[in-house]
Amino acid sequence: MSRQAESSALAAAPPGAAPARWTWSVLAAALAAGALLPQVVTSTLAITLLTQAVIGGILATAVGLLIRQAGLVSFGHAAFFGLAGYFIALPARHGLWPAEVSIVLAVAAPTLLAFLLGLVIVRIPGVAFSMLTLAIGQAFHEFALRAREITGGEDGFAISLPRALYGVPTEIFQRPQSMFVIAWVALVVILFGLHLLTRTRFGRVTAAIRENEERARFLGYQTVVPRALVFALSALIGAVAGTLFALYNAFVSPEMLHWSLSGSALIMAIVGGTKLLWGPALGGVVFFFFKDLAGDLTEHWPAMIGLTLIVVTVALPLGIGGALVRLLQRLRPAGGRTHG
Amino acid sequence: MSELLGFRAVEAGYGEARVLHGIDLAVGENERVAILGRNGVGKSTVVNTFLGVARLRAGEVRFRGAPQRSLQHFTAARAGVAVVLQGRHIIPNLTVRENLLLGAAVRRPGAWNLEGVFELFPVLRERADTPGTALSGGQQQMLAIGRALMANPALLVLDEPSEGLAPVIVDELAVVLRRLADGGTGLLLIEQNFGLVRRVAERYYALSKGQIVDQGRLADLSLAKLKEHVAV
Amino acid sequence: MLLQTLNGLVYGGLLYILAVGLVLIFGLRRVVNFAHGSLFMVGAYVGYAIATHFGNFWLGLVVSVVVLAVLGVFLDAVVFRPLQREDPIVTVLVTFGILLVLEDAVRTIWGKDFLSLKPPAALAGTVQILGESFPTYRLFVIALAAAVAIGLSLWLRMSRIGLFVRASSVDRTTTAILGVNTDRVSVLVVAAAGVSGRVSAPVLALSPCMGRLILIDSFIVVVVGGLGSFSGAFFAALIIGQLHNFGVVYLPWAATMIPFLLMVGILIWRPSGFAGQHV
Amino acid sequence: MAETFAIEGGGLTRRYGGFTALDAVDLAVPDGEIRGLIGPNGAGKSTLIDVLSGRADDWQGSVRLRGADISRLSAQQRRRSGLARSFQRTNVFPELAVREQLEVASWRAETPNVDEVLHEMGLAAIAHMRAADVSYGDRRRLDLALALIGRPTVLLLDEPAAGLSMKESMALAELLRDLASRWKVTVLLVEHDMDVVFSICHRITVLHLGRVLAEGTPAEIRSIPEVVTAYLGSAVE
Amino acid sequence: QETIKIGVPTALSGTYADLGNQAKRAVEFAVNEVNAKGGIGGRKLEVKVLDTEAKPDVARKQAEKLALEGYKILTGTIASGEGLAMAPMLERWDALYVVTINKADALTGANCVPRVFRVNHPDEQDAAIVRPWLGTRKETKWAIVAADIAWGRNSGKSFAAAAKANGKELVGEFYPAFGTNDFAPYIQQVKNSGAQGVWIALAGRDAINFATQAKQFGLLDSTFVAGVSFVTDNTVKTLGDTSKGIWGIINYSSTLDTPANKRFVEAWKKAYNGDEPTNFEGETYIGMQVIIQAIERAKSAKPLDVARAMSGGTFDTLYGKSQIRAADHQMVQPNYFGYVGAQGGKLRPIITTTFAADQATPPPSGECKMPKL
Ligand SMILES: Nc1ncnc2c1ncn2[C@@H]1O[C@H](COP(=O)(O)OP(=O)(O)OP(=O)(O)O)[C@@H](O)[C@H]1O
Ligand SMILES: Nc1ncnc2c1ncn2[C@@H]1O[C@H](COP(=O)(O)OP(=O)(O)OP(=O)(O)O)[C@@H](O)[C@H]1O
Ligand SMILES: [Mg+2]
Ligand SMILES: [Mg+2]
Repeated sequence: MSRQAESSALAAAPPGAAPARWTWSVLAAALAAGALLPQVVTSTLAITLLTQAVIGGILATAVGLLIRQAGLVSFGHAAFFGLAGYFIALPARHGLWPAEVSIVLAVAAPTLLAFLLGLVIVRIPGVAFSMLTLAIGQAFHEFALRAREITGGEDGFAISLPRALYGVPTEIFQRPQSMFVIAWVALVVILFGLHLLTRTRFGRVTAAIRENEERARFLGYQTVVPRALVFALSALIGAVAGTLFALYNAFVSPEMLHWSLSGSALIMAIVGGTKLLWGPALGGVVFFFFKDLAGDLTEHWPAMIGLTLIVVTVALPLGIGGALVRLLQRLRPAGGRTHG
Repeated sequence: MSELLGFRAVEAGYGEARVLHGIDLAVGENERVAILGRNGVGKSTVVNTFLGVARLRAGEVRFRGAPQRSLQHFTAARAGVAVVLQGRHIIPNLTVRENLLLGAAVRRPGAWNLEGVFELFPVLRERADTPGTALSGGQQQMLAIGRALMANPALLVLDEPSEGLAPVIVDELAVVLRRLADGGTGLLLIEQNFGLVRRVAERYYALSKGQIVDQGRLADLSLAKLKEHVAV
Repeated sequence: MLLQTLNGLVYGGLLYILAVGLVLIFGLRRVVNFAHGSLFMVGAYVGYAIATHFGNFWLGLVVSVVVLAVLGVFLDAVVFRPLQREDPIVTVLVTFGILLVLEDAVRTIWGKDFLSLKPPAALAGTVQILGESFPTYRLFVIALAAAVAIGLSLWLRMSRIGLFVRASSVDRTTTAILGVNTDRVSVLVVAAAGVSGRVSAPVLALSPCMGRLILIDSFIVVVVGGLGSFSGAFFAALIIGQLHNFGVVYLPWAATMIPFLLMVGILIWRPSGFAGQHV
Repeated sequence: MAETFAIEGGGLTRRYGGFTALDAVDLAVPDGEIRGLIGPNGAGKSTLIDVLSGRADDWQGSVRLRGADISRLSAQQRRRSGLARSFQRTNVFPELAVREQLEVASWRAETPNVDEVLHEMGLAAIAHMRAADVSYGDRRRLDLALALIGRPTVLLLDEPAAGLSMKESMALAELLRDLASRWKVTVLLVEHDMDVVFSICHRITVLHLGRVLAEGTPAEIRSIPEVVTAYLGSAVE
Repeated sequence: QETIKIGVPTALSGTYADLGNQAKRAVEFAVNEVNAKGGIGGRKLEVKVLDTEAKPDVARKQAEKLALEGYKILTGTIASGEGLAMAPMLERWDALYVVTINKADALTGANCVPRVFRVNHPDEQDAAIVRPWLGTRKETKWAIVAADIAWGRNSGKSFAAAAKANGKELVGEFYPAFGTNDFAPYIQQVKNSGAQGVWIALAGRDAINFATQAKQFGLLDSTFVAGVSFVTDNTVKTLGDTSKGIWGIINYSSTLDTPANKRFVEAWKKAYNGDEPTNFEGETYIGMQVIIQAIERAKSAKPLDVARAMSGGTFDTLYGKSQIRAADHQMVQPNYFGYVGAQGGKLRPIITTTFAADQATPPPSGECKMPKL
């Protein structure tokens, strides 16, 4: 019960309010910080890890959005992440169309697919939904494994990208220093967009549907399409992460579609705190670095992560983000306000 | 007369919020006590407190005179206190019969058994093998009451038991509760239907904003006071 | 044909025995227990260690049952109970943490190599069925699964404790208010869940990730059967076992997809699975 | 048919397996009327409301709203045509603030009247609280408030006074009477609180074992012996 | 003096953890050996192992990390996919990768890059010896059970070709999914097919599950069973008696009769209390031999210099003298066939047929267009 009271402290900003001026300053500050970071941090290793962490953060944001806005827990978001990768890689491998087109498709196709799937599966509640997404994700994974002639099977393959994309040298997407800025901007823009979205009617209505689908219907709302849209939006964000990942690594493999990746994304989202918009992204970054550090320290990193997961979730059930917010509120009882 | 349930300076609430501010009350064997008060004053929280659902922040809760260190959900039942919860709380995937049997999970010796409950609410017998939640609202209320009776409690706590019951059934309920009390069962009744309260209870506590603002014999309750507490 | 059907029963039986534990824990704690696979794995390893050390398969079985019961009780007390009021999804994370820790522990104790355990001498041979030989141990697995299925459903339907288990699986708080010590009930259940996977060792190779590898199949069984439903899980396991076998024979290219497709189909047709009324 | 009714059900039947909860019930409520629907527990009152509001999935008969056949419309379409309902088991949005959920409800309505409803239902003081944190009685009022948003033309109310204190029940009765005249809303009221029913209903339909047992003015109903013994008991004293 | 840093991105967790562990042991053994002698030119070797979970994208990340931390000489990776993911990045990282376990032909074929060298046997080398070996067998009806992954499919294909060339009849081909738990339906079908011999291309857990279950069904006793990557030291250790009499390709065995190998096995046994090196340990050790000798020859540990020394060079390995072809960076080495039997009181793969390097190593496929270093 106590959690409910706490979580209400984290609940969304007042309804309908226009974004306050401070949110714009936060946006500007976040963008500037991202642009400056590569200037300050000179270690390529650190930047490349940061880049990958931020991409992980975007994927976690996708999963977190679905939990937060629709109450749906996806075990299959790797599907959208990986599909984006294959949408870039396969046309290049088989010489179908220019990479510029592929990149657009890589984001658009998983989104559309998710919307159509969503129309069918968002009706299915609870754990069954998770298992369905898992099944769908695994179906793609399985396909990528088996359609060896098309996809290269479990070994995956390197993506041959042209020298320039949209007139920008491809190099930009593969140098950690520049890719970090791109990924960071993407993350900030996504978070900000979602922040605005939760204040719209769409955001509020989907929250209501999440809370009580039946009553929403009896208030005159069609409840399937909005949830399918949230699912699609979440897939879109996952696909953006996948696109960035594929461009950066210039390599795809069925692992990008595997449920263990979906699982990691879910872990990141929850560790970060799904009540907060930026919680999952934070969780993504923290988890990435923690895993990296643990792997560096000991061969027993899985146990270390396992123990940490247990301790963190028992101690901070609202996630790192939730804990931070509470800390801030305690320090500044008057002004503790959070991003919706 | 020994005390079955006692509150001493109880403060309790949910999360950080405090709802009860220093409640003292006692229900003894054979006693028929009512808690009166408007919506939201904390009547159900009194129940939730001794059930360990709301958090006890200060003070003391006693069952049969024994102070309770930690209030588990099941402590009350084991002390012979059965509760009809507000909102019924019928267990969905169990049949009517199973819901009733569950009420006998901890059971004191006594007269109430399946037969007795079926006698009291014949419709439950008719529908004994349907899922409890397939009953109509009022039928579920009967089930909730029957389930509490199955324990043969020393103290029966009812949180708005008349809700959703047809008037004739409320009449019957009044008779049953009187009969119970005559048989030695203590009663703690939280009720908005003053007709029922009047027929059942002999003593009352009036609650307002989490505090007991008045108490006494029901017979002595003046109309003015009644208006004030229950806002008739 | 008959033999293939029997094989389907064996795999279905294994899945069922494993799924029972998941169903129990899901029912009682509303937790999708990722650690379940690793309990299964620990059971197999402990059984292996005892069986190879003392040369007695049955002793291994008994000891691993005890060890798992203790482990189950421990996990319930330390993890599931404190978290029972949290969002189930948070608890899932914890069970995943347990999975990682247990896998690593087993890897550290028994090494990374695969191990294999032979069936006990009495069950090591084959029996002739329709002129073909069929491993005795496999028949034993089928019998055991049937015994578990019957015993369990009788226990849950008929006994008082069974009633408590079913009740607290839908509404813990109310059940507790009625006087049932739900913690004690769940200790029992988690212990039973831990035991469930032990039998498979002579069929499957022992490796620290063996639990993970069979977990998804058993999740499918649980979901298709209708969460929290034992009879549903029983039928789902039977069907998936058969589909697995005949899929391999008649639709080899799609065999691995069949359980998933079945799940998608069933859930779209009946969102709460075969037997579930509520999710 | 000459007269058009605000809400009208014909031959409404609903079965659960072998059990007939609603057996060819005809019901017609004229515009602006407050119609009481009473009957013993399990008579089929909630079932009738479910059928009228589009909650039941498997039923026979026809439902008309101001003469238009809405039998095939979904719940949300019915609500958008002006048919609103409340629930016997409270059915609100637990994690949303009281005001917030009324606002969400208002976006689908032509006449958003959040403040009015907050005020009328006495919820203004707790407008900022999450529904999960308010008392049972408040939650019941919120449930009713959600139905009142947008000034629906027909209101189906399932025991709105249950769980309310006596004073509040009477205030609710006043409010309903008031709304019926001010908003011209037609009300079908299921209620076991006879004080409320007898004080505001123009006519009353008595349901028993899934059939209509009687229909008439409050005075008529009170004088039917079967109704008194089967249902009213001491409530007519 | 600065140490020479060797990076080992390998599987320490997951299904391939047992292989990763062997790779790690072999590298560490070689490094200790060198360091005990004072290092290479006075420079000690230093190893860092990171877990790749046998996933290509993780492998890429961990290899990058190793390279950026200065561990630019990489070896010991397990899955072919990992190798393929790392290969295109080596240039950017200024690193070098010596393949000791990946079997995909592409690494030294279509996807060859100047900084990848392979010392173990790719699929095509295994395929090359199946045909002559099969000619010596009397069984005429064969079935194939191979993992449904690139490696298994390749092996199946080349076995089918070999069978055809030898006039054998193929009565069944089965490709169970990787990670199959229950092989009973396949075993049943093999039994029904009337095969006298079965060719198995299953590895690790799959191999063990298959063998255990096949034994229970009596298949191992009634049918001649042979395979690739099936008769490994590890499978034998796990399966014990069950594996007795199974035939297969042996890429490396601790029983190899070369002076270098005898020395190696002795030292290894001393280091790892009596254990004999497994095939993967032997092969990874060979990789280390090549690395060490190349560094010595280049008098530099810079990846580019080392790579130049490797390409086309001939090295002392456990097999004897072996050359790394300049054309595709594949090492030319012998390959073996044998069966599991008791030797020296222990169950182990015993070599019966040796195929000399020229016979065992097909010429460069021509798919590799090796750019200049
Ligand atoms: N689960 C809860 N979490 C937080 N606050 C709660 C919770 N339940 C009740 N409250 C608050 O506690 C106060 C008292 O509630 P309680 O349910 O005890 O009232 P009540 O007297 O029983 O009212 P009613 O007659 O409506 O049932 C209310 O103000 C309510 O907002
Ligand atoms: N899902 C169901 N399955 C089986 N029977 C049901 C189901 N829902 C309701 N019933 C039965 O249908 C009958 C009518 O129920 P309904 O809820 O309409 O009664 P009601 O008149 O609203 O009663 P109350 O005044 O007690 O709320 C009852 O006998 C009830 O048991
Ligand atoms: Mg209350
Ligand atoms: Mg009703």
